[in-house]
Amino acid sequence: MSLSYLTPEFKVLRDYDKCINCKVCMRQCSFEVHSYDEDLDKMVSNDMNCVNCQRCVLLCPTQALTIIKHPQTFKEHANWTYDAIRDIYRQAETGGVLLSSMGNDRPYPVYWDKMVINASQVTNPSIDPLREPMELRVYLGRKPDRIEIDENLNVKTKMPPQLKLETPIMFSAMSYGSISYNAHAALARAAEELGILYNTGEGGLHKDFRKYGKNTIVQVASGRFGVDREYLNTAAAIEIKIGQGAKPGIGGHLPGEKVSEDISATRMIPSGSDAISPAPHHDIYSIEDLAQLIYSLKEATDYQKPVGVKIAAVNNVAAIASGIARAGADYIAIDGFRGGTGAAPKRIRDNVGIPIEFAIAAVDARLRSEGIRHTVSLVAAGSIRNSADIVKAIALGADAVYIATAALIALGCHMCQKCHTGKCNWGIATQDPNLVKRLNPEIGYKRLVNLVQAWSHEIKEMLGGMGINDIESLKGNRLMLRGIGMTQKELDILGILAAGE
Amino acid sequence: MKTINALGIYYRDLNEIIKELVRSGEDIINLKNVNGQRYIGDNLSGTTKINIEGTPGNDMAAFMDGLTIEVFGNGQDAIGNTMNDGNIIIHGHAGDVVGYGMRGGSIYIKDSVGYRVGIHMKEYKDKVPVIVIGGSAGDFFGEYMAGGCMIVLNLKNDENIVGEYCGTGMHGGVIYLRGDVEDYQLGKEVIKEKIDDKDYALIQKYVENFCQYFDYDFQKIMNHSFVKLHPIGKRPYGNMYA
Amino acid sequence: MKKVYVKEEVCVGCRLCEVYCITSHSKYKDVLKAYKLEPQRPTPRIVIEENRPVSFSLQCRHCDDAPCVKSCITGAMRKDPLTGVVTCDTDKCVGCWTCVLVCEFGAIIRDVNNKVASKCDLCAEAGEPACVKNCPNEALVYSEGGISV
Amino acid sequence: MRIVIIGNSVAMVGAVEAIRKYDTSSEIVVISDETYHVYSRPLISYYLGNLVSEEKMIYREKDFYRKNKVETVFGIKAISIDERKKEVHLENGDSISFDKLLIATGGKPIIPPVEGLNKKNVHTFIKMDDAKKLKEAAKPGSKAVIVGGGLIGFKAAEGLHHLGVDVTIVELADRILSTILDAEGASLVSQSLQNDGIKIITGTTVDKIIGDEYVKGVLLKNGKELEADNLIIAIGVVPNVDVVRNTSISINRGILVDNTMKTSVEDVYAAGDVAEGYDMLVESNRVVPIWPNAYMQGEIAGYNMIGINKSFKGIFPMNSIGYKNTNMITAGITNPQQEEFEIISKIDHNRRSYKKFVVKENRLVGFILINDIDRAGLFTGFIKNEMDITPFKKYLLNDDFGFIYLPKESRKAKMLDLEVV
Amino acid sequence: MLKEGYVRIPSGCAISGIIDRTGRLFSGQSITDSIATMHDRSNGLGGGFAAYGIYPDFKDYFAFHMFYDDLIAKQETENILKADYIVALEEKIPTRKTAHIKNAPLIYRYFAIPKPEKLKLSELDENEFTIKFVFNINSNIPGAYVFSSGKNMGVFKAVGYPEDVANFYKLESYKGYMWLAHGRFPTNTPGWWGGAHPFNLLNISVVHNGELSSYDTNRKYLEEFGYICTLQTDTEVAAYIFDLLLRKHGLPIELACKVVASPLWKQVERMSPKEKFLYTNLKVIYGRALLNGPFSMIIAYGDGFIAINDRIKLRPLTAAKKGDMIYVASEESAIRQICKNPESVWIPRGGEPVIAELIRDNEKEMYSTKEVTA
Repeated sequence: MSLSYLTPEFKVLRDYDKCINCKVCMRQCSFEVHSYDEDLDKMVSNDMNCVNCQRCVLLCPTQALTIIKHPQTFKEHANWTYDAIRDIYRQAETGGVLLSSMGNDRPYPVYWDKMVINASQVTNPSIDPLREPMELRVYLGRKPDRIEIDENLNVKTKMPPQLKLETPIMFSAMSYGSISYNAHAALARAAEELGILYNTGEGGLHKDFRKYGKNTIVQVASGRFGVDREYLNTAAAIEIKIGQGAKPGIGGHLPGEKVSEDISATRMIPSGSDAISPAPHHDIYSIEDLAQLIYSLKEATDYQKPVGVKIAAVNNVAAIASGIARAGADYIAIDGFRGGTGAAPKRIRDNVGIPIEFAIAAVDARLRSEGIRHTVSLVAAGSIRNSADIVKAIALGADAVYIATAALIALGCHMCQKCHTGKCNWGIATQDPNLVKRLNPEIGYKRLVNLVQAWSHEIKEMLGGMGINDIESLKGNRLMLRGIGMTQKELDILGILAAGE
Repeated sequence: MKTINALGIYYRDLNEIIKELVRSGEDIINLKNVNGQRYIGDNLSGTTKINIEGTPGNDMAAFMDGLTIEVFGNGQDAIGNTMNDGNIIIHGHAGDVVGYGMRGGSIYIKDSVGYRVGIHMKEYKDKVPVIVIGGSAGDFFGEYMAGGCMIVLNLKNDENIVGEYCGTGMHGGVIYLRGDVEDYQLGKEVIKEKIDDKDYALIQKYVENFCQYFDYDFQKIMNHSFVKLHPIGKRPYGNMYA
Repeated sequence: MKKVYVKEEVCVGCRLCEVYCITSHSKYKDVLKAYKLEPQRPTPRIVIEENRPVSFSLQCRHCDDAPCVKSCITGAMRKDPLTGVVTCDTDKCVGCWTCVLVCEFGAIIRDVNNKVASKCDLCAEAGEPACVKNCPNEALVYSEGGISV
Repeated sequence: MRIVIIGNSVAMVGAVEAIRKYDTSSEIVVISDETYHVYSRPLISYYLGNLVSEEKMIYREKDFYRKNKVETVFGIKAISIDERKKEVHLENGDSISFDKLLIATGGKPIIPPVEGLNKKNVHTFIKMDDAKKLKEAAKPGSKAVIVGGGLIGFKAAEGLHHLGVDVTIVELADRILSTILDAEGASLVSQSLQNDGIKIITGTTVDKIIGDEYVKGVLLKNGKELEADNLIIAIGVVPNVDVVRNTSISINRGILVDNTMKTSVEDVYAAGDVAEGYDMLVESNRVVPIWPNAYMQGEIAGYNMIGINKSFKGIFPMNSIGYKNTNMITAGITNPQQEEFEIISKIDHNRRSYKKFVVKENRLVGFILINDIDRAGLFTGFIKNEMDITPFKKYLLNDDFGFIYLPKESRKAKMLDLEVV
Repeated sequence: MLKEGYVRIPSGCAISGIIDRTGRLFSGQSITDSIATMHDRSNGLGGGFAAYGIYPDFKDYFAFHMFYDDLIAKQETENILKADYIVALEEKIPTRKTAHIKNAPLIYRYFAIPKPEKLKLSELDENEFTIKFVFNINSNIPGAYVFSSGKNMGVFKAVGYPEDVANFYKLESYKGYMWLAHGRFPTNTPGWWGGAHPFNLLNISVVHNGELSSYDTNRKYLEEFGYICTLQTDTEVAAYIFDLLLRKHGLPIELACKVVASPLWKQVERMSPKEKFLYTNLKVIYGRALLNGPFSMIIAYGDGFIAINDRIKLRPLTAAKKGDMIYVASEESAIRQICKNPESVWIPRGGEPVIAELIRDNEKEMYSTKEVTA
């Protein structure tokens, strides 16, 4: 084998004064960075393999380890950066499409951080959520134009199915396959505890999790993995997955080696076989085909369950969303280009799609201008990082948000962006039973519950500050936002005023 | 047995009637004058036989899990979409995307089919989906096929038994063609082979059904050479990524 | 009585339990010092079994009817009538390994250096077993009456 | 109620501790011809070899009798029992009446009919006094011949070796430790002894003891003559049933007991080396003269004497013994000759380790572990619990064998104290 | 709300077309019944028809169909029209009140021919002259829109389901030899009638199902040839491309089809040297006229129509024949609705056109070779 031009990205610093040769680091590193050298009677590291997931750092009982960015440097070049050169070396060596994971890590502007939130002062009172009522419950689904009642005040309106959320946060689609059984177990249980929903992703619903059906959104994606009667009948809602923010226009591909017996049973495909979900559904090549599938699913579930559609935020998102609303979807989930993924071609992840902030604002505006905003719910996704992002998303027009990356971080993800290797040292994005068990669902679900509860409380605080005591009053309430450091065009798209205006 | 004149009945109303009957265990439902009504048999299970006269609309038998549907006419697009079990017999041709994501059951089509038939068919354990086509098939036949069995008989001797890109991305299952196919018509993930006795027995089993449904001479069909297409591996794109 | 139970489903095989067991039974009660300063590092008092992907640590069950206590030829092995904790008086123990012979859990470890039986004492001095306290994944629990699965 | 116990060893302790768990009022009287505080018989070889001091020989703390309210009648031998009158007669003419009686008189050495037994420095080796006497007589550099290469002889050899005595073991069988080891195992162990200069002569025994007042040597049956300053008779023990002779208490080799340790006579129990209890492996009564057995039988007897119904599941032979760094643990049937037994074994000469498992009808019935003895109790457990070992049989020889190889359900049931449904 | 022309609005659809190759006229009821069968392929935000042979009395006149938002727009348009054209007849297009058709603009038609002197002055032929007129009105007169400009034909369209649109325009009272219909599923609601299909320019009318991913490439290519794409719709560029290829560049229909649905390079490689040369250069020259993305469309050009799919057939299309009648539609049911027992029904392959023309002498049948007996 010829010389590889790649150099390590990270460097493991081991304080030998502290290292006790306990080998915990060695046992915990699936990337095989650490090993014990018998001759030296020392632990040694192979920096080349290190992905900086920090598993070893945190488990080392003597804090003997530090991982730093490798100081090795190329000649500084503003254009031919280290990353640019490295990618070329990798591709020249392998001839492969560069694969990466989790969200777009390029330094695009984060518009959440250019928006600030309003608070009441004097002219109307702030509300103290600790003492005063504060409602976060939302219902997702198509809202009829009006209520019809008879003379005895019986409701005559036939209500379309609604999804009840105790707080406007759901766990976004992550398939069993892309994440582990234990990760799913934690998400499902947390969703139940929180009175919200989690989403199976496109990899089917494990039989163990059928009991969480009322907190489950099942996905129907192009691969149709695990989609059968029971799957559709178990769920609280069905989501047609068209696209994903991290890789709009690109399909998914679970390599055969990850298709274990259990995944095989869940997806209902032979084990060891690639699970390919192409970008398009082959029965949807046009908007009326989407309508056809939406109604096929509604027929399948006797019009009892909301059918949502998830799309990636792309150039035409407003028009597409309008079409989806008119195609009969009960909710539309829009996934911005910073959304996570278990594996995506790096160039797609980094270059395709638009930010969720613009997408949600544009879609909300378009649907309102068409007078159909109430006929569909909007779920914003794609890198919601904290409760303030949620408040801003809802003020821009979302009904609720999906979180996935944040949920995984709560579960221990350290954003090493190596999900695609299947070697997740935190037991999240892996099917290796040695690694999966590192995520204890008992701990995991509590952490998720903590996170969502903490965020919910913060949302209440922010709502209270605005003088609002029901999340409904925040929806599309863009006056509660002001922009900082944006162009007029950006402000216009977001439909908000500049700070000070 | 129940007979319904579907003339002018909107699909939703028609399906409500059908669902009711199927769920109450009706053995045979005859649908007359069907034209374009969608989703017949959608997500239904049971042993009911539905006979359709006319042209049923798209997504017939989607998510179906049991039942037998016999169409005395042509079918449209997306028949047997994500179907789990059951049997479909079409006395005519069918459109595009037949048997998409189909996991079990069987579809017999007397004449030809359109594009993208058998895309993403998959098998799991005892569930092995089967599509038998009397005529020929369009492009992208068996694309991403992950399991199951498809047989194209080309009884009208069309120039091409299948279109181009046959078996692209195929990683499971088997396709049998009565006649031969040029290499350029095949996706790079499939290999063509002669059939062996085991294959022959399998073909025979399904062709027997075909002949019974459509009244063809079994021997005449079988007195012809077949080729077999199967995937090179279970991992068609294993080496694509760095 | 409260015992240490392991949820093997979430044991990550890191062996930190062993590290902390050693530490807890060291002179200094400090990981670094236990490993770096003590001339003879204490023998861990737990057994770790590993056959990937399954792993777990196993601590003395402090059996009600402890056969090790009954079988001990020197009387070194005692079960505290109040706490139920089974301990080995290493002053008395002669390393005959009869306890090893009779312990159905294989939970008694031979401290070969000192030729005495080494076994979990639930870190009686510390209040909570060090292995449980330091298990990074809560795979070890210290509880009364078993755990549900 | 008065409970009388004849014998002051481990079966007595088992009985007393069982009784006192539930009954603090009954009177307990312990009769022993020895005068020692209860001590550990197996430790006499350690004492002999100066590995353990006399104080450390005590098996229970000094206040054991007081704390357990036990009246001791020590240094006086019980010579007979009147089971009808419920009395024990002592050699000093006294009688002690009882409501319940436990006979725990242990074993006594087998003395072969050899010429010259009356010479000085002919020893047995089962009691403290034996050890003291031998220790006194065995000078460094002197020679000792041990007749019998069984457990007693083996441990005596070790003790003597530690004292700097030139030791020769004479064993009638073709190998030492023939009751617990097979040929492979014995050869491995013999090697350790021989490496230390201990001589082993097999296939013969002592024909005649040579010497005048003191032993000078022995003449072996094979005609060979050995010099000896001390001769240790270590052929084995038999139940010490002297006290029940001339009673209606049934005896076979030992005192016959049921699974509550009751003899054929109401209110009379027996436990320990004197008792012939149920052996679950051979499925019949048998004397199993081992320490843990004695405690547990004593305990069962104790419970039953105070009316707590507990029964003894049975026992099987098991031993953990060692010579310096050679350790061996054996249990059950270790060297069967019949074909119905399946043998799974592995010998590793580099590590000087040997593992042998004896399986019958998918049940483990015995094993030998030499030097690789960690976690031997797992196997003892399999025997005791009559576990079906089929699922993990092929892993038995693995170095890391453990619960990990058991089916998850049975493993968890065992480890988590739960009934797994 | 931005309407077509200011924002690109992709849409999905249902299409249907009928021709009686003998030229016999038949009422608009058939096409209405056909398209209505595919009600669920549209969403009520656009329906339309193109009818050929409906104005025999004015067959030499351009029949301009106009939407006006108000009378000012009408006045301004008529000023320009009457300055350049001799108007033989002007009238309100007859409509009837229909529940589901709302917010109708002013709808007028004019039968007109260019004034000879104006034509001469322009140095254009009457078609070019008329195209210029249409572009001028559509680009420059706010609130006015020419939605039909052919001879002896007319487009009728509105915001609504196609069956309602037919009812609104009383199509049952028209008789034509060729009819196209369209049910639209736009991804928003423009509320503007001009955005509905068919799109028409002179005698070319296009109904289309699908979305062209190549839209902007096609559009910029057309702009080089003087076309002004005012609508930002796929149908518009499709119509112009056919106008360019058929009328301006005089390509045979079959070759024009091979431009918009060109053979793949892999297929070209297998051709004979002569064909290979032709198709290579066709692709080289007209690469930017390839209509890429899913479509099935019907292009009517006066003497007949072409029904064609994209080359990898991402949209549905079924054809049928009975006697001299040729039918095409997105779904077979749409044909069966009006022709219960066709002689043959077939599903054309991707890029394989169904060409149906009025019968002329010595002409062979040109529709697809792929037939399946029904």
